[in-house]
This record gives sequence, C-alpha cells and structure tokens, in this order.
Amino acid sequence: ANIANPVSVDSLPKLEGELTLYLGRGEGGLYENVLQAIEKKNPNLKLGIRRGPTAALANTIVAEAKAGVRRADLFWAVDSGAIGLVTDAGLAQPIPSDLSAQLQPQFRYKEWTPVTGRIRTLPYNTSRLTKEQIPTSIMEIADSDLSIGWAPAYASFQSFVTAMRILEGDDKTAKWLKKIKKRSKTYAGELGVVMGVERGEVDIGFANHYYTLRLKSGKPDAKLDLAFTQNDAGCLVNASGVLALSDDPLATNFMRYLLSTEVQSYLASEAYEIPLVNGISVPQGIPSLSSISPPKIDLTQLADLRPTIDLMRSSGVL
Amino acid sequence: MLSVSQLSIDYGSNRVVSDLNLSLGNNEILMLVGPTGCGKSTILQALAGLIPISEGEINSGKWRATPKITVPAEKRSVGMVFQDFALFPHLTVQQNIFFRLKDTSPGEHWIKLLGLDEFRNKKPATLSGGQKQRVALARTLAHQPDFVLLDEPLSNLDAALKDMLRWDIRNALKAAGVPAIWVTHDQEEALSVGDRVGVLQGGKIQQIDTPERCFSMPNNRFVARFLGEASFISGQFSQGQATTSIGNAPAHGVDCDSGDVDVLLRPDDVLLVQSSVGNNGEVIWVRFEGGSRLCAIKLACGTVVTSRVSHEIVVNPGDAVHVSLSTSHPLAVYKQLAQ
Amino acid sequence: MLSVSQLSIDYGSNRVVSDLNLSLGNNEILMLVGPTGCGKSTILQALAGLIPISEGEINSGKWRATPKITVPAEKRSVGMVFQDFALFPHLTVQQNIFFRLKDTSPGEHWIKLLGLDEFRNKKPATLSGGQKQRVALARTLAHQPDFVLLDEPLSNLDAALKDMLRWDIRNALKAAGVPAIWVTHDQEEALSVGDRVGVLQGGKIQQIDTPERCFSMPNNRFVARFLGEASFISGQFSQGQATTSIGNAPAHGVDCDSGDVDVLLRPDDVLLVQSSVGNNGEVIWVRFEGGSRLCAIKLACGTVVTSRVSHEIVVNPGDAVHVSLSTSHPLAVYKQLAQ
Amino acid sequence: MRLPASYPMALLAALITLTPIYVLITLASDTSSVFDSHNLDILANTLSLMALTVLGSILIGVPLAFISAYVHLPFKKLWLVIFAAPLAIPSYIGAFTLYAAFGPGGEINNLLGIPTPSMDGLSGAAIVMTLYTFPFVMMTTRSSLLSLDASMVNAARTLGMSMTQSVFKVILPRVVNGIAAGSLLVALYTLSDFGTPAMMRLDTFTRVIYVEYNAFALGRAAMLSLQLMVIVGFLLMIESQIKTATERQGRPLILFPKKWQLSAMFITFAPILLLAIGLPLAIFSLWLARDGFSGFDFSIAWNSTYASAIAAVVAVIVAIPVAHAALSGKAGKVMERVTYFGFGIPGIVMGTALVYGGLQLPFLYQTLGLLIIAYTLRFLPLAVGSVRTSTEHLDPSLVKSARVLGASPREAFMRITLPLTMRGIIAGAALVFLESMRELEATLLLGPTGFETLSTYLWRVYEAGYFGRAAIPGLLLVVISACALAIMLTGEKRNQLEH
Ligand SMILES: Nc1ncnc2c1ncn2[C@@H]1O[C@H](COP(=O)(O)OP(=O)(O)OP(=O)(O)O)[C@@H](O)[C@H]1O
Ligand SMILES: Nc1ncnc2c1ncn2[C@@H]1O[C@H](COP(=O)(O)OP(=O)(O)OP(=O)(O)O)[C@@H](O)[C@H]1O
Ligand SMILES: [Fe+3]
Ligand SMILES: [Mg+2]
Ligand SMILES: [Mg+2]
Repeated sequence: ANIANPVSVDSLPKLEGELTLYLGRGEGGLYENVLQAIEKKNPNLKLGIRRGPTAALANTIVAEAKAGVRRADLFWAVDSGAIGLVTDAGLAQPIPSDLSAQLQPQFRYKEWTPVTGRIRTLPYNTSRLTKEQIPTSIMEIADSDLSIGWAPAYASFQSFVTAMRILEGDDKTAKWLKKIKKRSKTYAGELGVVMGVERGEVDIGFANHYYTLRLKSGKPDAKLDLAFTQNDAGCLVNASGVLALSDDPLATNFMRYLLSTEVQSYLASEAYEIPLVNGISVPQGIPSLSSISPPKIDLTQLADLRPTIDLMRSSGVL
Repeated sequence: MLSVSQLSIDYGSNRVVSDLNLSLGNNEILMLVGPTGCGKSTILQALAGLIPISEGEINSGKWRATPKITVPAEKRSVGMVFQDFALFPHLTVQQNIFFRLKDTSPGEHWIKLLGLDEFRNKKPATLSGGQKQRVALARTLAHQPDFVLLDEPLSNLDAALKDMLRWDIRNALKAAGVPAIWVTHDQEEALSVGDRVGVLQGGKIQQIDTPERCFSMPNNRFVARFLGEASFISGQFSQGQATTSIGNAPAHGVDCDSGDVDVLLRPDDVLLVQSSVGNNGEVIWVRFEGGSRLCAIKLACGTVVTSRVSHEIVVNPGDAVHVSLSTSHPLAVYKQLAQ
Repeated sequence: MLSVSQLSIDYGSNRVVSDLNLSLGNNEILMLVGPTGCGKSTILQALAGLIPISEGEINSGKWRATPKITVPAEKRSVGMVFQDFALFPHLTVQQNIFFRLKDTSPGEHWIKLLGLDEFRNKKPATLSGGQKQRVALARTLAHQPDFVLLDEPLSNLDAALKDMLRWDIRNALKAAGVPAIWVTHDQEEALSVGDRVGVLQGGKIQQIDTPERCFSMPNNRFVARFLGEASFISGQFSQGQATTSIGNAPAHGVDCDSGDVDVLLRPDDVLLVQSSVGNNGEVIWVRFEGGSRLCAIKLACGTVVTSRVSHEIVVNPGDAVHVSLSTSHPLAVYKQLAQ
Repeated sequence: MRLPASYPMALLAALITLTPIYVLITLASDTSSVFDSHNLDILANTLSLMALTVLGSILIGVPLAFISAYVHLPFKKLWLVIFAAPLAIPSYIGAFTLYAAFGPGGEINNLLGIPTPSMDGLSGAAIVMTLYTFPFVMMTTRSSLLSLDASMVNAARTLGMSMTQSVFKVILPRVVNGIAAGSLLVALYTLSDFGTPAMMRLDTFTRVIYVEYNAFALGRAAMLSLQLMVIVGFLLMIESQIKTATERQGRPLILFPKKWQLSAMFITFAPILLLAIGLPLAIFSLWLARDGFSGFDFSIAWNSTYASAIAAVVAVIVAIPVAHAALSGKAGKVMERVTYFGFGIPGIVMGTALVYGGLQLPFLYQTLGLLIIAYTLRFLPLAVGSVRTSTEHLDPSLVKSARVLGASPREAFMRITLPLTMRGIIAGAALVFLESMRELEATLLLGPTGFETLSTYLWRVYEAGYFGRAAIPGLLLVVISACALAIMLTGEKRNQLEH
C-alpha cells in the first residue's frame, strides 16, 4: 500500500480550544517535552493532561462512560491492551483515513492510531556473553543454559506472551514459560531487568528496547547490548497508541501532530522510540526496522489478555 | 435553697444512691462524709445535672428536676468545685475566673478577696495547690451560683495547707451567702467546718445533724466509728444512767430504752490516771498527737478503750493505769449486739 | 544502718538539697516532713540510687556511694514504697510480691501478716487503695531490704484508711526490724508514727529530733508552725522564766538567753476560762474538733492566741473570756524579730 | 439512655469509609473467587513480609520511642523530627534507591568499591518496608511511654532489677497497646503496598491484585482486595484484643545517658536513619549531578502542600467525632474500627473504587474536593488514633466544670475539649499530612486534571528513568514534611507545659 509522507507541524492546522488528554504510564516524562512543544506551537490550545498508570486510566475511561460522564478527549497509552479495553467498549472515535495513511500498513487501525513502536529485545551482559552465544529463536532460549531476567507482571511482556500464543499455540507457550521460569530471576519491571543484566545478575533479559538505550545513554560504558531474535514473538513490534474519545476535530488534529515529522523524530532521538512514519531514522543503537524481522501480527489481537494471564498463572509464572 | 426528696440514682442497673432526702437552708453548709465509693460524688453530680436521676426530685426554688424533667447542668445555676480543681489549663487565672462572665465585677471581687491579684495572668500549671484551689473557688463564686457543690475540694492538698484553706473556703462561702454541700472523707474536716454533717454509707444517709450531735450521739456504730476514735464498753442502761466496769455516767439510749448496752466512749470521756495502786488496765499503745497523747488501755475484761491525755503526761506501753468514766454530758448507748 | 553526710543534690544547675546529714539506727523510723517541693522525694531517690548526687556521701555499712562512686539502685538493697503504690499492673498481687524473689518464703510471710491471702491472684487494678498500699509494703519487705524508704505512702488514701494503715505500716516495719525513712507532709502522721522527725525546708534540714522535742521545742518558727497550731506572744525571758501579759511560765531559750522574746504557745498551753469578770480577750472563732474545741482569742494588745477546750465547754465567737498560761513544761522562746 | 452526641457523625464517617468497600463488592459481584492453591505461597509471602516488617518496625521503632521519650538529649525535638522523617519518603522511592545502591554493581559498589549484599527478596522487602514504616510504631509507642509514671521503674530497680531488665519487664509490658496500635498501621501499610515488594522481587498478594488489575480484570482485582480485607479484619480483631491496664498519668522517666551510651545509641541508629533518608537523597543527588539540573516547577510543591494541608484539616475534623465515639461505647468502638479498612486497600484499587464512587458525584469528580475526600478516607485512622489517645487523657471534670459554669455541651466542647486535645489533633493532622504528601494512586486518578504533586512528579520521572530529576522534589518532600513534623512537635510542647 501507499504510505503518505509525514507532514511537518508547520503545515498542520493550528489547534485551538480545550482538550483533555489521558496519558497512560510514565514514559510521560519523555512525552512531556513533545506535549510542551505542541502547546508552545499552539498558544490557544488549552491542554489538560491526566497522567496515570495505563490500566488505571483505561478503567477510569470505562467507568466514566458507564456513569455517562466523559472527561477525556484523547487517550494516549503505552500498551495496546489498554487500548483494546477502550475500543472494545465502543468508546473510540474512528480514525480519518488520511491520518492512518501516514503509517506503515501493518500499523493502520480503524479506531486508534499507533504513535511509536517498541521492539521486544534481548538485552545481554557484554562481559559475560557475546552476541553469537545468544540463540536467534525465542523458543530455543528456553533450552539454552543462559540465566534470564524477566518481568512477567509487566504489560509489554504479557503482550509478547500473547503474541507467542498466537504464533506458537498455547501448549508450546506454556512449556516455554515453564522452562524459562526455572532459569529466571523475576523483576518488578523491565527497567529492573535491564539493570539486573547490566550488573551481571543474569546473562540476558527480556525487555522493550528503549530501557537498554536509555540506560546506556546515562552510562555509556555499561556492559550491555541488545540482541534480537528473528521472525518470532521475541522481536515483536508493539506500539503505543492514541485514540480519540470525542468527535471534536480538535482531537483528531492533535493526533496529526503526534505523527508529524518533528514529533516522530524527537521521540526517536530522545525517547528511543521507534518511529512508525516514513523517512524518520530509528534511534541510535538499534538496527532499522527493515533489518529486523518482526512477526506479522495484528496488534489488536494482543488486547485479548485474559487467556494469557490464565496461561501464565497455570504455568506458575504469575 | 435546695431540697431533695426521695432521690435515687442508678448506674445502669446498679442503684448507687437510694431515697435521699435533704434540704439546705440559705447560707447553710452541709458536710457530706462517707467512705470511698459510698456515692458522695454521685449525689453531687446528680444535683449539678451531670448525670440523670432515677427517682425523686430536686428542687432549687427556681427549677425542679425529676427523672422525666431534665434540667441541663448549664441551666441550674449551680457552682461546683472539684477535687482536682478542674481549672482550664489553657486559660490564665483571670480567664478561668471570668469564664463566660458578662459582668466581670463579681470576678474582680473574688480575685481581690481571695488574694489572687498577683496571679491573674498566670497559667494554672504554675500555681501551687493552694492557689489553684482558691482560683477554683473564685471561679465558682464569681458566677454567683444559687448553691455550691464542693467535691473533696481539699483532698489533693498538703495537710498543712488543708487546715488553712478549709477556713478560707468556709469564710468565702459565708461571705457569698450561698448554701453549699461539701463532700469530704475527712471526719475532722466534716466536724469542724460545716453547719451540719451528713454521714453516708452505701448510698444511704445514716444521719444528718449538727457536728456535735453526730459526734456525741451518733445514730449507729458506723457513724460513731466513722467520725472519730471510738471504743465501746458493755454496761447496763436504765433511767438515763449507764453503769460500766469503769464507772457510771449519764447516758442516752439511741436504739433502746434500757437493758444490756454498749456504751460509746470517746477518748475524752475516759480519764486516765497513773497511780501505784488500784489500777484496772494496761496501756497497749500510745500515740503522740502534738498537743496530746492518745492511749489504748486494755481492761481486765479484755475490752480496749482509748483515752486522750495531755502531752505533759508521759505514758508508755505496758504501764499499769487506772481509767474511769469522766463526763458530764450523756454518753450514747446502743443495744448490745447478739454474740 | 544508714548514714548520710554532707549530701547535696542538684537538678541541672539547681541545688535542690544541700548539706544533708543524718544517720539512722537499726530499726529506727525517721519521719521526714516539709512543705511541697522542699526536696523530700529527691532525698529518697538519691538514697535509693535513682538520681545522682552532687556532693557528700551515703553509707549503708555494706556500700558507700559518693558523686564519683555510683552504686546502682539494684545493688543497694533498699526497699521503696511509693505514693502511688507503683504496683506492676500486669502482674497479680502474688507475682508483684514475689517479683524477683528466689526464695518466696518471706513473701509468704508478709502476705499472711498483712492479710493479703485472699487477693493473691488478683490484679492490682481490682484492689482498693488500702489493699494496694499493703501489697506495696509486702513487696518491699519481702525483699528483706537493708533499709526502707517510704514516699508519702498514704497520701493517696482516705483519711479514715490512713489512720489505720499508718499503724499497720509502722508495726510491719518494726516487725521486720529494718530502719526506715518515711516521707509525709502530714504533721499528725509525722508526730505520731515515727521515732524521730526531720523537718525539711527548701532542701535544708531544720531539725531532727524526737516528735516531742520537735513539737514543744522547735528549732525555729517555721518548724513550730509546721508541726501544729502555734501562736506567739511577746514577753520577757530571763533565768528560765518567761513573763507575758497572760502569765508566767518556765521557758527555754532556743536562740537566746534572755531579753525580749516571743513565746511559742500551743493551744494546750493556754487555759481558757469563761467568767463574768476579769476577762482579757474575745473569742474570734471556734472550731469543733470532735473531742475538743479549738478557740482563737484576741487579746487586748491585738495578739491572737489559740486554746483548746473540752468539747463539753460551749464557747461562741464574740464571747469575752479569760486566758492564761497553764503549763508545767518549759515553753520555747525566740528572740523577738526586728519590726 | 441517650446516645452519645458523637455517634451520628461517627456513624456517617464509618459509612463513608465503607463506600470503597461497597464499590469493591459491586465490582467483584460477577466474579467467582480466584483464590486457588497457587495463591497459598503468595499468601505465605505476604504474611511473612508483614510479620517481618512488623517485627523490624518494633525493633527499630520501640527503642527510638524510648530514646525520644525518656533519654535526655540535646536537640531533642530535632531528633524526633529526624526519627519520623522516613514517613515523608514514598516507600517505592526508598525501595528503588536501596536497590540501586546495594548489591554487586550497585552505586555503593561503583563509587566506593565496597561490595554490599543485594537488597531483594523477602529480606530486602522487609528491610525497606521497615525503614519506611517504623515511625508509625515509634510515634504511638512514644506517646504511650510519655504517659507512664516513672515510679514503677524506680520500684523495680529498688527491688533489685537492673535498668535494662526493667525496660523489658516493667516498661514494655505496659506499652503493649501503643506498640500494637503502631504495628497495626505498619501491618496495614505493608499489606496495601505494591511498589516495594514488586521492586524487591517478592511475590505478594498485592502483586496478584496488580496483575489482575493490569489485565483489566477489575472484578477479580476487587475480589482479591476483598480477600485482603479479610486479613485486615483479622488484624483489627487481634489488635483490639490487646489491652493493657489504664494507668494514672505521672511524671515520666528521665534518663541521663553517659557519653559511651550516647555513642552507642548513635552508632546503632545513625545507619538506619542514613539508610532511610540519607541514602535516597544521596542517590538522587548523585544522579542529579550526572544528569544536570533541568529545571523544576516549584508550584508543584505548593500543590502538594496545600492539598495535603486541607486533607489534614478535614481528616481531623472527621476524626474528632469518630475518636469520641470510640471512647463512648461499644458501638462507637466498632465505628472507629471500620474506618481502619481504608488504610489496608491497595492504592490503585482504592483509587479505582473511588473513581466509581466519585462518578456518582459528578460535581465533585476530578476536583480537589474529591481528592481530599479520598485522602481522608485513606488516612482517617492515623488521625483517629492520635485524637483518641489525647482525648483519653483529658480530665473529665474539666468539661463538667465548664457545664456547671453555664456552658452548653457544644460550648464546652469548643472552648475546653478542643483546645486541650489540640496536641493529639495536631499530631493526627501531621500524620495525615505526611501520608497525603506521599500518596500517589488516588492523586493520579482523582485529582483535577493537570494537577501535579511532588509524589506524582516523582513517579513520572522515576517511570521515565530520569532519576536525576527526582532529587529536588525528593528533597522538597522531605523538607516540607519535616516542617509539618516540627509544627506537630511545637503543638506537643505547648501542651506539655499546660499539664
Ligand atoms: N460512671 C460510673 N459507672 C458505673 N458505676 C460508677 C460510675 N461512677 C461511680 N460508680 C460507682 O458508684 C459508686 C459511688 O461512686 P462515687 O464516685 O459517687 O463514690 P464517692 O463516694 O464519691 O467515693 P470517693 O470517696 O472515692 O470519691 C461506686 O461504687 C462506684 O464504683
Ligand atoms: N526531674 C526534675 N527536674 C528538675 N527539677 C525537679 C525534678 N524533680 C523535682 N524537681 C524540683 O526539685 C524540687 C524538690 O522536688 P521534690 O519532688 O523532691 O519535692 P517533695 O518535697 O517531694 O515535694 P512533694 O511534697 O510535692 O512530693 C522541686 O522544686 C521540684 O520542682
Ligand atoms: Fe515501558
Ligand atoms: Mg468521689
Ligand atoms: Mg514528693
């Protein structure tokens, strides 16, 4: 399909009026600058931001809808599960086609639009391993003798397990989980996983790519690098996304800003997120999207968390 | 004026005071004594309207309270002085005394009269016990109550201070001209300060009378023992005369007209003489009391009587002495208890 | 045995007790009296080793404590009875008494002797004040201390109870045969219970002597007033004889040998007679004391003296009376104060 | 019998604190129990963590209470502020910094080359939780200690017991109540906290709840929270069984320590306090130095301060009738107990429950007002506890005295009871203030949109990995909280003079 070229903010309509954004999960610290820049560019925009854990905001949006109250115009979430909850509740407004046309085809959805991507990666400790020692298949890792750090309670990990279930089936996934569990060390979040790898507590970890890049940017000599699997859930590209809850064109126009050249390149260079529009280079430290081979998966499917949680629990992982 | 009739008070199902009747003339001070837990404080609290009553009636002339008709404490125009002073610690002496006063001149009056001028801006915590007590009194009287209730107003003070304050309080009450009920468990205080004494036991009044009568003609042995050193000696009573092994004396039958009786002896009714012959008892203990000595003498029959002698007479335990009745006023006699 | 020499105690920079000297014979009970805040409790605490001393020495025969040599409380073999009983509320009576006892037989002994048998399994909270006091005493004595310190052991009790317990305690101490220092602020208690009395003021001992001498021959006016009703009348003193406007009497100069003096009069030293002629004073108040009446008489010169009369004599304020000295023992006289 | 005047208000307060639980019940109503045998070891973890934390808090809190109540120290008040300061630091921040500092490759190892054991698992979680909850035990025990009369210790000593032994046999048994009250707060806090055990890689009940919550199984999360409430109920029951005899108040003990004793105390407790407060601030400063200062909007500190201050005031206003009810009868005691439940519900679940509750009041929803109600519901027990203790010590004859001087019950309350229990009221307010300052979830979910506080800001930069930016707000949080504590202690001092 054709991909429309990204637009510059200068050619976007000015935003005027009041807009309330529910901003899920904390990478907010990084998104903050983006939001500030948008506000600066549009002095007549009154942007209200509510930050909170993604799941909590999704629950809030559903609860508000049930009570017949709508406070949020936009919901920007880092996790597609939360987006699924809101779209399944029928609360999201359709995305204009010219907007989704700017995205790569596999990232076009009717009711929401991804903003940036994040890849599942295998951070590893460079003083304990070389890249060659790491299997390129996620399933094989279960049979290796590497010690592993993971954060099974973390939403992105669960999305990854969902992807594995879809690609490999429940049985294989359950076996994989059980095997990994034997050699794993559990962390609260994937930042913890990456820190654990860097300290040498474990050989490798399962984590979104940006944690490694951020840690290395603060500590360039960190004994840490990224490895990727190929063509399996291990290098799933997931996305943070935004959806509109009000039919006010202002909300849609705000989304356009998020997909603008400037915002996308800022997110890539500063937040180490993967741009999903054309012509923006990926953050330093990871190969370009075309050089890695993520699995083909409809991200909306990942919202179906329930069976994953049950599987993980019955495998004794949760 | 205050009159109480058939008053009963319960805590839950527990009757603590029953069938209390009393009335208080203008300006009169009634001392209420009794052992711990006999219901003294309970009566005062009921009169003040701080606890509900179960039966009977309280009439102040201005209002009337019954179990049905409750008159709240703040409407009773009653003054109360508490054992632990109950001064408001966050207010100065003056603020305590002027508490809720519209016209502060009676407050000023009592500040002057009780010599509190120099403390008026101090907090209670910095005052001595006696000063606190005076402030409490001033506060109560400054509100010009119709009657005053004092709940052991001196029991938290030094013995030395007590003696002084007791009279200060009496004088202040008399100066204010209000009737008062003054609770104490100190029989000395009860006898000396008040116009009448009421002796309470187990929630029941045993006797209400002048101090002299309560002391010398107590209604029963409990009252006799409670109000001071008392010994009993058996004897015969007929026609206003009691005959005992240590002599005869005029007597008054409290609960009998004649027959075998026990005669109430106060230490002052027994004359002790140290002589070389004719002794009828042996001293078993002696207590120096300052101005006098109190001696306990065991008679041949085994009865122990007490006698007070001048401090100039030196008596020692073990001394053989002669004791005899020595009184011109009638002694109280009681029916002998069945053995 | 216990001897204290030149003991001084400071709280911070504040000297609370200075230059205390005293020694205690075996078996002797020393009563320590004085107004509030004079340092009585401080002395006891220092003797017990609960607070440090600043100067002087405490010697028990078994140990010797100075400001340098601290002997901890638990090593002093001292018994202490506290004003508020200080029973352990979480232990039963028996556990309190047997507290840390290896051999419980002395505990049993005192339980029996003080009649605590039926309470032994009760918690202190359920006991009356008098019972608590007995438990405290039993606990102290069961530990067979070398000496006992009692800090106002009765001040939290009823007047009626006090009188009884006072003697129980004395008897128990005598039975145990240990020396004791007993702090009180009740002069009656001080005079009657102990073998000697020490009067303290502002951290300094004013007098230590037998009760009789302290009462009748006080070292100074403070002691005189503190130990009981006292009035002073001016007079001349020479050759063991005092001459006053109400008569002459043998006298002893406390701080002078002759000259213008004030004569200490106790109420018993003044004889009051009601007659129709020759009266020299007017009664200004009368207090009924049970066995007697205390009267205050204002003389023509303005001096007020007090006299105690039998309760059989009825005197009323305003009566004209005749008062005279009536004593065979010498009266204490003091140099007249400069006006 | 007339009902105590405080009952209606207390009942209302109790019912309102029950609303979150009611919401949980409705949320959970379509869910079958999800408690399977697998959860048993999680339950075991939870209970072990709770037990160890309570134990740790007692081991640290009781001695510190003892020191701050009895030992004659220079700068006594300052020490007390320092002892209580850990309450100002959100425990997840503490957990994170401790994790970052310790272990091989941790900051201490990096900077000083000293190998340190890593902080994780049950022991790590218990250590961190202890460090941030022991002040609860310290504060309640201290106020019990201050109300004890010294004479009993003196009695024990003259009966031949050494000072140390007396502490254990004579003092401690009498303050069991105070220790239990503090331990209850610690236990509830431990039960409801998620961040610390998660960071320390310990599987606890709250983690199960979070997993369900994040998987959008709100019903299950609610059901599990209700199961947690059963534990809370048990704890409340156990605590209410612990009774010590009430005692007359007296002059408290004063101990004059020798030089070596002072040093010993310092050597024992300085590391603990350094760990709890010094370390997080040091680590943040280290990161600040690495990242460089990038600006901080100080109005955020103001937001935190005034929201917490209002919450503190509202909480004590509600706490007063509840505390009075607790002292007036059995029913009142039950009402008081009920208010404790709010403290034991995990923050995020509580936050969501309050969103549901708040949506019923659209005029309040997402306003500061609702946020303050939320703070009040969560932290009411802190205020109730300290108001109750101070009221217990109030001499009843003072109120009677005011009544017979002509004051109505209301006037007597306003002019006598209130000013005289101000110490407890201020202490309660300060505790609520501290907890509100570090509260996160309700603030995120219920505050006005765009309303940022120090703790939400800390959370935001922490999530983003911009740890350096946590230095300034972290420091501000500690400083402002210390000021609140200082205010609380001046209130206490003023009151001591009066008694
Ligand atoms: N609030 C109460 N509830 C139940 N019983 C009470 C209450 N207050 C007092 N009592 C009981 O009522 C009885 C009388 O108590 P009250 O306080 O009137 O005695 P008292 O004569 O004042 O004693 P004291 O000399 O010790 O002050 C006692 O047995 C006491 O236990
Ligand atoms: N811990 C303390 N610190 C400072 N001063 C104290 C302390 N304890 C007592 N004092 C002061 O020392 C003096 C003596 O006190 P102490 O308690 O010995 O008096 P007391 O004679 O026992 O009085 P009371 O009859 O009231 O018991 C008082 O002025 C008191 O204020
Ligand atoms: Fe993330
Ligand atoms: Mg009473
Ligand atoms: Mg004392």
